[in-house]
This record gives sequence, C-alpha cells and structure tokens, in this order.
Amino acid sequence: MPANLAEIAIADAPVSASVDIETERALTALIYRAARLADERKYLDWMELFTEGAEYSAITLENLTYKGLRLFRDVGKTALYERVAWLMGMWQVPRAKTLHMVSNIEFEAGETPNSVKAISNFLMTRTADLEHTVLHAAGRYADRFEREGGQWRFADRLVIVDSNLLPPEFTELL
Amino acid sequence: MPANLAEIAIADAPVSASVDIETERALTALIYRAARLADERKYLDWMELFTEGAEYSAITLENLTYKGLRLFRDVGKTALYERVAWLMGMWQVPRAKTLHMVSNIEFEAGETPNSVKAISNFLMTRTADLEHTVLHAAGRYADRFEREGGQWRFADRLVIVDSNLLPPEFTELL
Amino acid sequence: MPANLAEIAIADAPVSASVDIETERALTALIYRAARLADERKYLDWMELFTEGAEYSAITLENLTYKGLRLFRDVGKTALYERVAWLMGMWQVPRAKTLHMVSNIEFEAGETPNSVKAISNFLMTRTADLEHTVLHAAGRYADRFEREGGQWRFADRLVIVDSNLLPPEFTELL
Amino acid sequence: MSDVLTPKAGLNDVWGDNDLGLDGSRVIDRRIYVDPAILAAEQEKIFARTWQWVAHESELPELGDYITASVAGRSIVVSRSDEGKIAAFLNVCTHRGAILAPHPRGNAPDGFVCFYHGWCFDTHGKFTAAPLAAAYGENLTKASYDAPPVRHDIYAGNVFVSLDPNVPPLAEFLGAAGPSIEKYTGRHVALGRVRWLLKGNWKLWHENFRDNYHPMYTHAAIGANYQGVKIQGRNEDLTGGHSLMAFPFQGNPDSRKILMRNITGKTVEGPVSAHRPPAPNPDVRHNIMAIFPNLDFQFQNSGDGGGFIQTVRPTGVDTAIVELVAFGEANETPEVRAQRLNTTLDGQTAAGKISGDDNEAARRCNVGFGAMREVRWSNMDRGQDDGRFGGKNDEYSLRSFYDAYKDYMGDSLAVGA
Amino acid sequence: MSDVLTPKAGLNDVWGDNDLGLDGSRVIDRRIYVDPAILAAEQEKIFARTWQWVAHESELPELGDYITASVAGRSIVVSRSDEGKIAAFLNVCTHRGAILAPHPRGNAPDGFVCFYHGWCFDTHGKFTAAPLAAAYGENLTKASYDAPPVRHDIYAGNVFVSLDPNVPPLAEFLGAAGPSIEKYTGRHVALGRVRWLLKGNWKLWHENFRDNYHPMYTHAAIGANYQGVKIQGRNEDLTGGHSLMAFPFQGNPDSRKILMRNITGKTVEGPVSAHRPPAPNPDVRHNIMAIFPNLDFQFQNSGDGGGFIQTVRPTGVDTAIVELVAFGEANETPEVRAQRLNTTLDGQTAAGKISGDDNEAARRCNVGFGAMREVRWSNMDRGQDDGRFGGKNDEYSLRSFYDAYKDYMGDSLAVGA
Amino acid sequence: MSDVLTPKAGLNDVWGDNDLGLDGSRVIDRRIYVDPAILAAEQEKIFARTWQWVAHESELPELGDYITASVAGRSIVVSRSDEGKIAAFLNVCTHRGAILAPHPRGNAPDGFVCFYHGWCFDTHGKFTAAPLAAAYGENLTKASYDAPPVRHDIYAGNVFVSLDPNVPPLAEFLGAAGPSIEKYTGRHVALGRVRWLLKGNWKLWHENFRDNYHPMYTHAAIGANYQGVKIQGRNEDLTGGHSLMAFPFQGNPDSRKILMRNITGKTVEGPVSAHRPPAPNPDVRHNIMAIFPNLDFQFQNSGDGGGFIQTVRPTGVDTAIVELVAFGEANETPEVRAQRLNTTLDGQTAAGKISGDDNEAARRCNVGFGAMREVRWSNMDRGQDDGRFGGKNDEYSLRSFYDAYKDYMGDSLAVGA
Ligand code: FES
Ligand code: FES
Ligand code: FES
Ligand SMILES: [Fe+3]
Ligand SMILES: [Fe+3]
Ligand SMILES: [Fe+3]
Repeated sequence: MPANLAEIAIADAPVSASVDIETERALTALIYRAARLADERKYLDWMELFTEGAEYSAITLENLTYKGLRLFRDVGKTALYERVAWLMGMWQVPRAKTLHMVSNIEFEAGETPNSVKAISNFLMTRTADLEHTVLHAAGRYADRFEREGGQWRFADRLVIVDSNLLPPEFTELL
Repeated sequence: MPANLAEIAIADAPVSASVDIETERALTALIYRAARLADERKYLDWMELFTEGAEYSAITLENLTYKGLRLFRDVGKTALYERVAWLMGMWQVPRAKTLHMVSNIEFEAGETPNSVKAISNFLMTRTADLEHTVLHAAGRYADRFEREGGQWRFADRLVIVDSNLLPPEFTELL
Repeated sequence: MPANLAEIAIADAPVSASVDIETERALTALIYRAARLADERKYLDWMELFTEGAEYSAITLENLTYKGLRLFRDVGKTALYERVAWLMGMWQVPRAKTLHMVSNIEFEAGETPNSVKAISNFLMTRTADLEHTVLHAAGRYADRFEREGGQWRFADRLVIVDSNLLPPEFTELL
Repeated sequence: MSDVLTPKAGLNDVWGDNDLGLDGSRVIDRRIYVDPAILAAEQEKIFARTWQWVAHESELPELGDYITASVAGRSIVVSRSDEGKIAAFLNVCTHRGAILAPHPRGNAPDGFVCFYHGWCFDTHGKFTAAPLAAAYGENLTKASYDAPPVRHDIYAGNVFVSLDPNVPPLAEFLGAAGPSIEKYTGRHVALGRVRWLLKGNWKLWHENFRDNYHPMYTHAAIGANYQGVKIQGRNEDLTGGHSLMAFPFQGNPDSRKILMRNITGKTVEGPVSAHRPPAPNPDVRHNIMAIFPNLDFQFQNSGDGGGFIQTVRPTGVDTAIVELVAFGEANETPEVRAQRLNTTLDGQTAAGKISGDDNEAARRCNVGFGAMREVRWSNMDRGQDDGRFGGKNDEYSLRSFYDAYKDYMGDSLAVGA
Repeated sequence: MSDVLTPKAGLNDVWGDNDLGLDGSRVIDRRIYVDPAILAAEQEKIFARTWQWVAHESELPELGDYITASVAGRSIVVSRSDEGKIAAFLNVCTHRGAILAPHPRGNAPDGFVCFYHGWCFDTHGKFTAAPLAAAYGENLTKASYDAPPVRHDIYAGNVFVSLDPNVPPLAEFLGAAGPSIEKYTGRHVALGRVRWLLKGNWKLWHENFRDNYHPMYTHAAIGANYQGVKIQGRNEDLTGGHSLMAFPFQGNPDSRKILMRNITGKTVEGPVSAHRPPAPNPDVRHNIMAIFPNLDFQFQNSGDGGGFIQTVRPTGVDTAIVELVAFGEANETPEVRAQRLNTTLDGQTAAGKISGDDNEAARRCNVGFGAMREVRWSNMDRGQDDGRFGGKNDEYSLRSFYDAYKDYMGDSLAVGA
Repeated sequence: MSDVLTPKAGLNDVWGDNDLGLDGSRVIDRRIYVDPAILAAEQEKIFARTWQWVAHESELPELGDYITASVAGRSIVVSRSDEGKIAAFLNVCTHRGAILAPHPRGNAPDGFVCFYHGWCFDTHGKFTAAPLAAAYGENLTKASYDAPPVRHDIYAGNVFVSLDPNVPPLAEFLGAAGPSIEKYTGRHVALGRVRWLLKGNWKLWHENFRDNYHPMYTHAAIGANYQGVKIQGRNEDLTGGHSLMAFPFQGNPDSRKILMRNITGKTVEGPVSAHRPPAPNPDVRHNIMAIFPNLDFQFQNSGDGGGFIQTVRPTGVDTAIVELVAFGEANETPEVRAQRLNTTLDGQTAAGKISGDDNEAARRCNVGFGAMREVRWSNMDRGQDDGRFGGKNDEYSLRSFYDAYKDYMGDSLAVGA
C-alpha cells in the first residue's frame, strides 16, 4: 500500500458538486458522531458505526510515503471489538479526555450511489487528569462510506498521522 | 446539576435530520457570530445574542462529573452585563487576542419549533502581547436556542472545559 | 491600509442569508481545496485558484492595527509564481508537513452577483521531520472571491496572523 | 493570645542589612522569588517540614476511597483505610518505584496491587505479598517493603500530612488558627476542586492572602466601593506564621453600578443584585486566614457556612499550582447548595472576577523581579504600632509569614549564599 | 559460554551499602533515574563509549543514500559512500558549524555542499573545497577541515557507530549476542521506523526488555493468558552487559476472549483469530534480546523471519526518544510482506496493545521517583541460583545490565557524588 | 578612521591555543554558543554594559507615549515624559516589585499608578505618593523609592539605554557608525515592528550581519544572480566592535527567472519586475552595518530612505528573539509609503524570501554544535591583508565583533572556565 499523500487525496474535480447536499449532511453527521462517541468513550456505540467487514487503520505520514508500515490495521468487527475491549480496560493506561475537531471535509461520489469517499482534517487534543489540554495529534481521515438499508456506515477509515514523533501515550481512539 | 458528559450529549437519534437545513444554517451563523464578536472584543454586541433570561455558565469536566461546582453562572442580562463590564475594564488584566474555532456542531430539535439544542466542539487559542499563540482551552458548548420574532438567540450556553488545570489567565470570554 | 480588526469584519447583518446555499457550498469547497493543496505542497495547483490580478498578503495583528506594515503582499500571478518557486526550492529550508484547519466561515454578498466576501478562522499545525506536531499559526482569512466563467477564484486573500512573536520558521504557505 | 509580642529584633535578622534602612523583619529580599537554590531549600526545609493540607474527610466517604496529593515532589496516597480511618503513605512501590495509585481520586477497598509486577499493599501501604516470591529466597525478610507511612492528622475534617515525622502535633502547629478552622470547616463538605497554573513564585500567591492593602487598587470594583469610606478591619499575626485578616461589608453599594456604566457606556435595568456589592453590615465579617506556609481559608462569620480554602505548591521557581476547594455545610438545603455550586467561584480562580487580577499581580511581579539586582528589597512596613495586629491595611499578617519563613529557612537565606 | 560466573562480589560494589540488606549487584540506586549529573556522565561514559545501532544497510540501498542519527547529542551522517561502502562522519561543517545533511533521510551521491557558505565535503565527509579560497591564503592547509569520521562497523547488515575510536571491535562487543543478531537480521530488510517520546528516564525503557517478570501483571491480556499455567522460559546474562529472555507460546488461548467479554459485557462471534493468543507450541520461542546499553531485539525463532529492534536515547533526565525499526525477510512473499506491514506494530509503540502499558509503567516510575529520598533502593533480586541464567521470571538479564553499567560509570555512581 | 590597525596580537589572545593553527583573533571557540555560564556572563558583561537600541522617537509622538523593552532580563519603560523629553527607568515598583507599565506600548501622560497597591510614579519613574501613607510612619523617607532611572541617550532619533551608568557617551560608543545612523534614520519614522523566535544562540543572528560571504550559498536566488560575476563590495571593521558591509547592485538580472523556471518547470509571462533582481547599478550601494553587540542597520545609500534595523536578544543559550523595525522617510509621498509598507519585509523576518534561509542557517549551526567537543573551533580567517577592510567576502566585519567581544568578556572566556 505504499502511496503518497496525493494518491490518498480526492480527485481534484470540483468535489462538492459530486455529492448531493442531503448525502453530505448525513455523512458529515456520521463523521461528527464518530468523533463524539470516541470523546464520550462510548466505544461499543462507536463500533456500530462501521460495516461488518470494515477496516480501521492508522499510519504515520513517514511510513505512508515509505513502505506502508501501519501503526495498526483492524479488519472486521472482531478486530474492532478487540480494540474496544483494550480501550475499555485491557489497557491499564488511565483514559484521558480527548476532543476530536474535524473540519475541511471534502466528499467524492464513489463507484455506486451507496458508496462515497471523503477526506477531512482532524486535530485532536488530550487532557490527562490534572494536566493542561495539549495538542495530541493532527492529520487526515481518508474515509469510505457504504449505505446499507438507508443507513450510512464507515466501510474504511485510514487515519494518517502527521507526526513521526508520537506523544508518550497514543492508545486513545484516533 | 451533577451529570455526566453523556447526559449533556444529544440523543443518539440521526441528529441532522431532525432540524431543517435553513434552521441549521441560521444557528450555525449565530454560533460563528458569537465566536467572532468575542474575538473582536465586541462584548456588548455579543450580549445581544442572548435572550433576556438567558443563562451563560462554565464548568470544568472534573466538576461536571462530581458535584456540579461551576466556574461561574450568569443568569439574565444584568449578570451578562456585569461580565461584559469586567471584560471591558473592571478586570485590570491586559486583554489578549483570542480565536474560537467551533466545529462538529450537532443539532437536535427542541420541544417547540422555536427551540433547538446543539452541542459543538470548541478549541480556543490565546495570543498575549509579544507572545506565541498557545492552545488556551478546548471543550464542548451545550447550547439551547430560542427564536423570538424570527430572530434566533442563545437561551442557554454551558461551556464544558476539558482541562482541570486552567492556564494562568482564564478571564477571556469562553 | 491601517484598519482595525473590526473593519476587516463582515457587516453584522445576518450574514448567512445573504449568499445562497449553492454559492456557499462552492466557496467552502474552494477554501478547503486551497488548504489541501497547500498541505499537499501542490503549489502550482494552489496558484490556479487565484484570479489573474489576485492579491495574496499577510500581516500580523499588531501591524494591522498600527500602520499596516505587511509581512508580504503578492499582486498578480507573477508575484504568486515567485512565491511558489521559493516554496518549491528557492528557499533552502526543509519543507515540513502543515495542516490547515479552516472553520467559522461567514459569507457576505459582494457588490455584484459574481463577487462574494468571506472571513474565516484558520488554525495551522506544522510537523517538522522527527518532531512533534506544534501549533504554528492562528488567525483570520479575509477573502474576496470572483466568479469568471462559472468558476469561483480568490481575488484577494489577506491572512491576519494573531501572533506578534512568529515561530522560528514561517515560510510555509499560510 | 497576648497582643504584646515584639517583632523579631532587627539586628540579628538575616535581612537586617537592607537598602531601605528598615528593620530586617520589615523587608523582603527579592532573591527568594527567583533563585532556584532557594526553591530547593524551601522544598526540603519548609514543604517537607510543615503540615500540608491534602484533603477533607468529606472527599473520602466510602471505604477504600483515596486521593493522591503531591507534596515537595513526593506523591502521597490519602485513603479511607479498611478500619474506616484515614491512612496516608508514600505513593511508590518499594519493588521498582511505580506509583501504586495512578488516579487523582479513586476507590481501592482491597488495597493496591502495583500494576508493574503485581506486588500487593494493603490500604495502609503495608506490603502484603509479592507474586512468585520463591525467586527472592528469604531476602524479602531482610528489609521492610512497606510503602513508608506518612505522618497525618485530622483537624475539623481537614486531613494534613507531614513528610517530617518529628513535626509538632497538628493542633499545636495550627495554634490560634485552630478554632476558626473548626468553625469554618467542622460541619462542612467539600463541593469540588479547581486548579490553575500561577505564572510567578508560589509565595506571591500566599502573600496575596496576607495582604488586605491591595484589594482597593488591584480590583477596580473594590476600589470604587471603598471610595471615600473610612475602612474598617483588623490585620493580625496569629503567631506560628499564621495570620487573620477580617473586615465587615463596607463601602458604597451603588459604586459598582456607576463604575460599570462609566466603563461600558450602558446602563442596564433589571434586578440590581447582580451588580451591587453587599450592603454595609458590621456584624458580617469576611475572614481571610493564612496558615503557614501555603494554606488559605476564606469564610464569612455570618453563619452562611460557605467558603473555600486554597493551597499553592511550586512546580518551578516561577510557576506554581494553586488548588481551590469549595465548602458548603453538610446539612444545608438543596437551594442553598445549588446557589453555592453556582456562585462560590464567581470571584475566584484564574477566571474569577476578583482573583483574575491577583493572578495578573503575580505575573507582573514575576516580570518586575528581572530587575532584582537593581531593586533588591521589597517593603512590608505598614503598621508601626508594636504588637501583632493593626488596621485592615496593615502588614502584621505578611510579617508573620516571613518571621516563620526565616525560622524554617535558617542560613539558606544568607544573602551571599 | 560457561554458566558458572559468580555475579560481582557484593562488598566492593558501589551499591553494597543499601537499605535492602542485599548484595550491591541486586539493587538499584534510584538516584540514577533523576540526577542530571548522572545523565551527563552517562552521555560521555556510556553513549559516547559504546557501539550504537544507527541503521540497517537495507535502508541505504542506493549510492549516496544517507540517514542522520543523534548519539550523545552529536548528529552523525551514515551514508552509502561512492565506493558503495558505508561511511559515517560527524554531521557538522568544520567552517562555522552548520549540519551538512539537514534531513533524517536523503540522497547525496556527490557528497555534501554546506548550504551556509558552500564548503564541499565528499560522501566520506572529507573536505574537498572552499569556494573563493584565496581569501584564506595558505591557512586552510594548517589543519584538517574534514568532518571527523566516526568509527563504524556492520554486523549482519546492522550499522553501528562509536564516538570512541578505541572501543573494542563490534563482533567482540556483541559477544554472545552476535549469532542471534545474524539469525534475526542477516537476511532481512528494514520496513520502516516509528518513534515516540518516553515520559521517564531512558533506562526504564531498556530495563523493560530485561524484565520477563512484568508482562503477566502489566498487560491484562497476558495475565489472563498465564492464569494457572506453569510458566516456561529462560532468563540469561549473556555477559558483556547483554541478555536474552526466551519463552515458548504458552497459556490458555481462550483466556483473552473471556477477559474481553468480562470487560465489554459483549461476546463477538466471527473469526476468533483476532482475539486469541497463539496456541501453546514449545518449538516456537519468542526472543527478547537486550544489547548494552540501549538496543533491544524481539524475534521469534520459528523462522517466521519478522520482528523489530528498538533503541532508546535520552533527551533529558526524565524524557527519551524510543525508535522502533520493523524487519521482514528480504525474499518473503508479497502476502507475507503485506501481513507484516499491517500487524508488526499492533502490540508495539506508544499506540501498541502491549507497549501502551509499558510506556505507562515508565510514567508511573518517573512519578514514584519523586520519593527517591525516602525510598532510595529498587530490588532486582529474583533468581537466587549462582550462575547467569534462570527461569522466565528471574532477573539475571537485569543484573547483567547493571554489572556493565557500573563498569562504564565507575566513580560517577559514588552515592555521595 | 585609519585603515592601518593590526588585529589583536595572536599570542596573548584567549583563543590563541586553537586546533586550526590560526591566530586567536581568527577563530571562534564554539563553546560560547552552548555554555549557559557564557550566556550568564554575556548578560552581565555585555548586554548590561553596552548601549542597547530600544525605540525610535517617532514611536513616541504624544506626551505620555511609552514603550517597554527587555534588556538583560530587566524590563525598562521608555516614555515621552511630561517635558516632552524621553525618560527611561526600570519598569518595576519599588514597593513589592510589580511592573508599572504592563503593555509593550501605551500612553500614560500622568505617570504610572502601580495596579497592585496604588503607589504613584511620575513619567520619569519618580515615586510621588503611596496611598494611606500614614501606616509607614516616616520610614518612606529612609530610602529612595524612585524606580531607578536608566541611562539613555538619543542619536538621530534612535533611543538607546544602558544599564551601566558609566558606559561611554553614546556618540563615542557609536563612533564611526554614527554618521551612517544619522543618514539612514535621521529624517525617518518607524513603520512597525515584527518579532520572531530564533532557534539558535543570539550571536548566530548578529554574525549573519557581519558575513557577506554567505548570501550566494545560503540564498539560491542570490547564488544564481552572482553566477560568473566578479563580485564588488567592501567589508570593513569600523572599530569599537562595529562593522560595515556595502556592495552595489550586481549580477545577472535574468538569472532568477531562469532559476525559477528550472525549479517549477513553468515559465510565467507578465510583468517581470516581480521576479527580476535589481539591474546592476554601481551608484546604489546596499549597506549592512552592525553595531556591537546586537544591533544591525540595513539601508540603501540611494536616497531611497527606506530600510530597517534589527536587534537580537537571548531568551536562552539556544533561543533568542529577533525584532525588526522598518523605517520610511517622514515626508515621503503616500504612494512611496504604501509601497514601503507592502514590500519592506518581503525578503525579511522568519517569513522572508532571504531571511527564511538565515533562520535555517542558525538552526543548522545550533544542531551542529552538538559535536562541539569533537569540532571545537570555527574559522573566520577570510581576508589576509593587514588593516581593517577587504572585499565583499572577507571577514574583517566578523573579526571586529569578536575583538570587542573578548574585551567585554575578559576572563569569562578562559577555555577551562
Ligand atoms: S514496581 Fe511495583 S511490583 Fe514492580
Ligand atoms: S558553516 Fe558550512 S560553509 Fe560555512
Ligand atoms: S507592588 Fe506596586 S504598589 Fe505594591
Ligand atoms: Fe486580591
Ligand atoms: Fe511489557
Ligand atoms: Fe542571509
């Protein structure tokens, strides 16, 4: 999967026209809900926003443009369930309060009417007990959505992390 | 008012569908204007965005989930006017330049057509004279709007601050 | 061009109503694309988003409210081309990864149907090789768009930087 | 409490030789705000040698409830141990050093299992077991592996700890301040905490609670309120390094509304309560009591029963963390409690309508101390009468801190040091 | 490798006089984690005097490829020089000090032109020309203006450098660890690097790879897996300060699914593979080999050929940068390679399902060390048999590090220092 | 200005014993960029002992206008006092240390009232009153409570201050640089300031203005422009530690367009002005004048009347704040003024098309100095003729700085120190 940032980009066609406004609002709401559920630590609800076979993975920019070594790659609900179990207590790391700011969402119609791609910028802050709020991570979400029974879900989310020097604690949901 | 973050959340129904797009645009514009007027230090104009009996208060996340001890709670225009007077000079603290980034706005229809609830993420930077721009605060706005004579206004804004270790200066408008 | 922040503001009329939703979506997409192309270092593509005689300039808030001394002012495609050449290699400064978060976009109809003004908040992070992601700059875009042959472009972008103490490296595209 | 105690004799005072021509007990050497060596001495000779407030019992209601506090860089667990009594021990595993309790608050009714290699400690910090202990042969018996207990004592529900086992008993240490502490927190519950960073040396914050002379200048609203008023109040050295400043509600209630109109150019109708200072009332006294070295109580003697305490602890020579704990009466009505939860902090914390200016005062002194070589000495000379008390704007309270400060710091303060 | 070597005799050990009543070779003075003077001594006496891993040859395939590394504060260029051999020299211009190679990775087949004033250096760091040299008259001949070469050597494709030209040869330094390094990285390629900040002293991370006793406590999943299992494994001091911990896949494969159900309250059907630990298999051994002072290898001897190495380098007394380099076999199939790229790091790095807890362990110790004056000594006494190896949970591996540490640090460790 | 002054005799030069076999006056000991003890000595022996630029009179037009500056850690108020003359005093309240003027710029026509306890000072910093003074008895008469005045002087509208009252008169200090300062700022107004952080020792920035040898390597555009050109220019030690570098517009105006086409692969039509360097013109000389220890003037002698100055002040051993002040002629036309406001900074500041590379040069040296132990000495040997001036690329300007630097630093530079 070696690629460079541009290939993860969206075709430079006039993006917004390609997806109707109702789809745009529904998918924006889905992206916002994924961020909120992560910040509210409702991990099991967060998992439901993904399709059965969905893929959720993360990679640092350095490795995206080198040989594609990922931080992790969860494929399917079982793998997501494992990450959720780790977040809910198999990690013995005290959970901190995160905040996901997502903006600059650009949509692109997928191959079928029930498939849409989007890229967006995220900036995540983290506040540990009794510490200041700090800038935790920044980067891009490269998402693919699929609509099943009128309900949009994440089919694929790749988190591209800008930093190649991660903070001391990076187990929070990205 | 002991509650946890989830209770301040929005029902997990498909949020966006619940408020029509025109209302969404009008309320988004109101949220953006409140941020701009605060950043432009137009405090008296900012005050006009609230209803007569409006409540504006702030709480750290630690106390939201403990016994509800608030940083402050202004109820009604007189209390807002007092905060504005403090900002305009009763505090002898040099005003710095703030910038409010507001995103992830999720709306939910209120009990009546003239009442809407919204939660959003905010990230605030502060730049003091001759200093670098720093991350000042991050958290959530829990807002309730009321429409009077076709004009939407804030009826209630609770600012939930993620950090339990505030920066040295926290008198800026949140 | 001495002015204060307020004069760069948008008239306080109910902004959103003044521009139709289709124009708003197109211009929002244009603002997002300018941010993405800058972050993907596609500088030549970024240049194409500007009109022939477009002006792109930047100023610190201190000088905006003093005598108007700008960090730089590029007028016309030749000047933009020079900045692009510097970004592509005439500066011998290692390029870092930037991320432009743009939010709080407020539009205002211009004098003609093919001219619109907008102000927005931006927050830019920068990640140098092997370093943490840091908050690089925050401030306001004061933009004017012109539509030529159905295609919106930037006719004027003024970047107002909040900080009066710039970071050590500030040659990245703002 | 005899009122006739001569302040420390000038001559042999370590600050006797100063530029202000004043008695050593009436000046401050500004070096103590900027010299890292002084901070290191303060941590060992003051913070590790005095009673330090860490919690109120009401914050540890259930068996196993614990709070962790940081005193002179040491993390300390304060827990409601299995016998229901408060226990305090160093929050460090004797095996390889990991903290046992990783959260600021938590509940560990069965004691603590160190998450690193599983060593077990009871709610008193006593080492109870190491898994797979055979690998140690008999060697675990050659020394105590208990997490060292920390001397602690409770006064009116307030839990204090001391890293110095030989510190005098708590009641004796609190001395004349004891009865007020009992009155103001004896029947109370802690309602929550708020913390913030101070951009200045820790003493600048504690000095602020020894200083009743600043309010009408630092806080515009108080200045307006005291315009043309004969200021009442008492400023007292309680000995032991503690002090009490008490003053009635006084001043001109309409002053604030006038000041606000001048500042905003607007007059706002509607209920005046929000922006009127309390009407003058000689019976109600606002009390600011400072306990050496870093604890402050603010309460009203009106029986209102609300109030707050603050501690300040250094994190660097020019940074500190201030922590405020708000109190209400255990049995107050829900209405009173709700009002308390909504308004106690309005004037306080880094966001407070009053304290906002006090944080700015610390910041300004911190910058001013850059000229320490040229302007070396501060003046705390207000109040010329002998004895240990004076009017609202006198500085017996501030001198009482530095008398005790010199006793604890000893030769570390020698100017050449 | 004789197994009968008595650990350093107790008495004359610099830590002989400790509070735990143990032999000096079985304790650690916690001062070494917090004292800036110790860190300064470690930089010069250890980091600048040992072989330091900087790259794998597979990362420098083309002529002119270079990587820059930072060792004891010095920036070093490691490049594929013009003869195709690896060269290493200090990344500093002899004219006025600018670094010659400004990127962590790059390609400079024709050597380096310093961007500040144009001085030229070849791919070996040799000074070749200064533009407009007439202005120097003959003076450029009065000294060498070459960027000082750095001693380097290659073992099984791994490039090591040493700032001490007199360091023993690499193969001798690696000693008993050599063959494993050959086996695990000899036919391999580096697949990428991930770096993160450690909030604790650098030794806390390297100690973690000398400690096979912590996993079943620090990592809940491993704890569940080992429930009621007779734990197999070997813990060995390879001498020279190196150590090897090897253990088979063991434990109860369903334990994790049960633990996950308890924690989440949900049971997830579907392929179990994702959340089942590997089935017990005595032939496959997981190897954790630690090379003095800051290099760790993790591989399986199952011929799977994948694995990773980690280096940790201090950036302060309580901060360090850990860098992990993942490996795959040069000739593995695309399917194996893709699987490797997707899963190698799942348990590792600051985001890892295993290492997430190890970073937390370092953080907790870092806070616990605030009580260093009261709890001065750490215990590394597991394993009472003479000789240099023991069971999975013994500490021959950890003692081997500190034996070597004391040799290098010499009198810098004297407690009074 | 006699041109025949032999540089400091080699032997007794503190850097005489260096690795480059050069005269002590032609090398730099890189320790001075990294050693905190050197910075502390520089603050007291240089920054607190020299004339420091703080403002231009045009920035203080109205009565009561003030600017605060920070010199060697001391905050200083520079104000247009009540007699219309400039006053300068330490920005610190003699009561308890708060700064009197909290803003970088402001207007206080009636002097300053300290916001902490209301002490009053006039526009000269004279202490005028303490409210409720009775509490001090007569003790306020026992010492001066004036904010200490700071020696200041004005040269061609430029306000300089010195923390050392015994510093030689400003005109004498400026010496040979005076006339140029008069010419370049005598009829001018300050148009605004821009500040940025430098990631390197402060001397690296000031050295850059003593170095006319770097531009054609550090700045690709200048390199292209000078391709195959016989470079004109003069490099001169003005004595007193000041230097002047002057050179005409020269080079190949089309070079930049060619370079830009090579880099971008595009050719852009339209007005060439934007990307053409100025045409060669022997009459117009660009002047870069450096005033010891940290002030730089850049102007053209073409009567264009625009230009800028820069000061650099350390905030740490490897960080500093550079502040640029742009100038225009007081009576220039609105068109000239508008052009000046839009273009003066295009090549300057951390965002500048030229200075962007100079900030990178400081960063690269800062990293390279990590190898200070191995590569200890920098070479500033360009220009072998006796006397104090040479061609554009010689280093009389740089050596003049270090001659003065050694005079001020004295024994603090002893290598063993
Ligand atoms: S550090 Fe606590 S059990 Fe090892
Ligand atoms: S520093 Fe390298 S050429 Fe001058
Ligand atoms: S510090 Fe200035 S009046 Fe007290
Ligand atoms: Fe106060
Ligand atoms: Fe582990
Ligand atoms: Fe330059």
